[in-house]
Amino acid sequence: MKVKVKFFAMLRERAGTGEAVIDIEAGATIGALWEALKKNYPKLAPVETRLLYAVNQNYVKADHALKENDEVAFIPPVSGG
Amino acid sequence: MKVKVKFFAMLRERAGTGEAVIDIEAGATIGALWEALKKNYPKLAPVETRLLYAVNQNYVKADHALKENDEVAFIPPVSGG
Amino acid sequence: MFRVTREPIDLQELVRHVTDPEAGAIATFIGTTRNHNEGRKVIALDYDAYPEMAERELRRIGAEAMKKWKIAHVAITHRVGPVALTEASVVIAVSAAHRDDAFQACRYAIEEIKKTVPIWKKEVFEGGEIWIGTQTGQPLPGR
Amino acid sequence: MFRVTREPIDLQELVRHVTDPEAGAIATFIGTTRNHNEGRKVIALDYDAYPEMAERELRRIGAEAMKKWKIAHVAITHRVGPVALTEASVVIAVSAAHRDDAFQACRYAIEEIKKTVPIWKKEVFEGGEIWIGTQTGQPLPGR
Repeated sequence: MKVKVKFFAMLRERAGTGEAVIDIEAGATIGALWEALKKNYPKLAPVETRLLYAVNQNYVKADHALKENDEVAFIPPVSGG
Repeated sequence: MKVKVKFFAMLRERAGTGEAVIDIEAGATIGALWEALKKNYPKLAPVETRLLYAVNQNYVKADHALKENDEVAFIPPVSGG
Repeated sequence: MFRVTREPIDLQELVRHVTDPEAGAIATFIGTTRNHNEGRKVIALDYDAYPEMAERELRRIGAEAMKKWKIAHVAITHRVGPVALTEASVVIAVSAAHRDDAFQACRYAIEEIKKTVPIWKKEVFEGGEIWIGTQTGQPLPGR
Repeated sequence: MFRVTREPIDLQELVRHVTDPEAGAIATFIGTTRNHNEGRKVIALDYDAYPEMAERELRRIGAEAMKKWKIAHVAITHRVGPVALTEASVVIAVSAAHRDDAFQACRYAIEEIKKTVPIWKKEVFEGGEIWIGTQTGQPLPGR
């Protein structure tokens, strides 16, 4: 299945893009997607900061199972304000 | 000696004026001036609210002795804001 | 900037006045005329003041806030005369390097204004008018 | 009104938005770009955001503030993109019948924004740039 991945801030710079469509096995968790992404985008691999996960603009846990066409985002520690 | 008296809010309405020059014996306290004013302005007599006293724009106590040309004000409970 | 004025208050002017590249936080408080008070339907407020002394007291409050918290600037303007519903009667702006100081000093300023600044609010309501504060016989802050 | 924008923030517009004849108190918070941070001389800030989710989170914060305090309206705007020194990156305005509620809800909103809203600040300083938050390895709020 295909999901849309969004990268922001440091991740955007390391991935070299703000958005990608990724093919992943049906039912994969968002945590598994991150592991897959680190192979597609090697510069993401050294990211040591803790990430939060969002699907369709809501925070979810790492074991959240993805669905076709989900909008997935990896959220580094926020620093707005 | 002469002092300048200022009336505000409810006192202004009761005195019928915002300002008056009052002749009072030298060295009179501001408390004594208030007693004298109640005779000059009978409508001030029934004022039961607590008043603060100010001389030359600083709060003072009732026993503060006045000097020639002082600017004296009687301050009803404030309600700005 | 500590001011008593008969004109509408320009919030943006106060904020500009306290803006400082050293200070990343600005807290403001705006007191506006409300359409009800203690069960009365308020039509307008009309403020009287002892303007010279009120400005002096506002300045004193600003100086005390500077002593109590690490703030950069304070600006306070109080309007007098008639103030229509929803218009601002008082605006306070405080800037600080850190937001905690800005919030606390702003809060302090409005509390102090209500205690010591010689300004009086007459409430014009349906069926009458009343000088707020003076009618209640409430004790004044000790001095 | 909960908005993420690339344009300068219009404080007066937010205040107008929360102004209400039922509410006599408006508290605002303005976060501005400061010229120093942790010993670094800051030249500018540059914010990245996940705009749709950030607006959703701002709305959630506003709704939670409405539950926690007796407030009339909340408006929050966060700017993204480059923000020059002394310009506002975030403005919050809260109106309430009573000032205590307005102050507390305003304070709550800025604390929450810094915790959960997907917006990231890049600090451009003399000699480099850094994404604030991500470099520190500090733990995130538990979810």
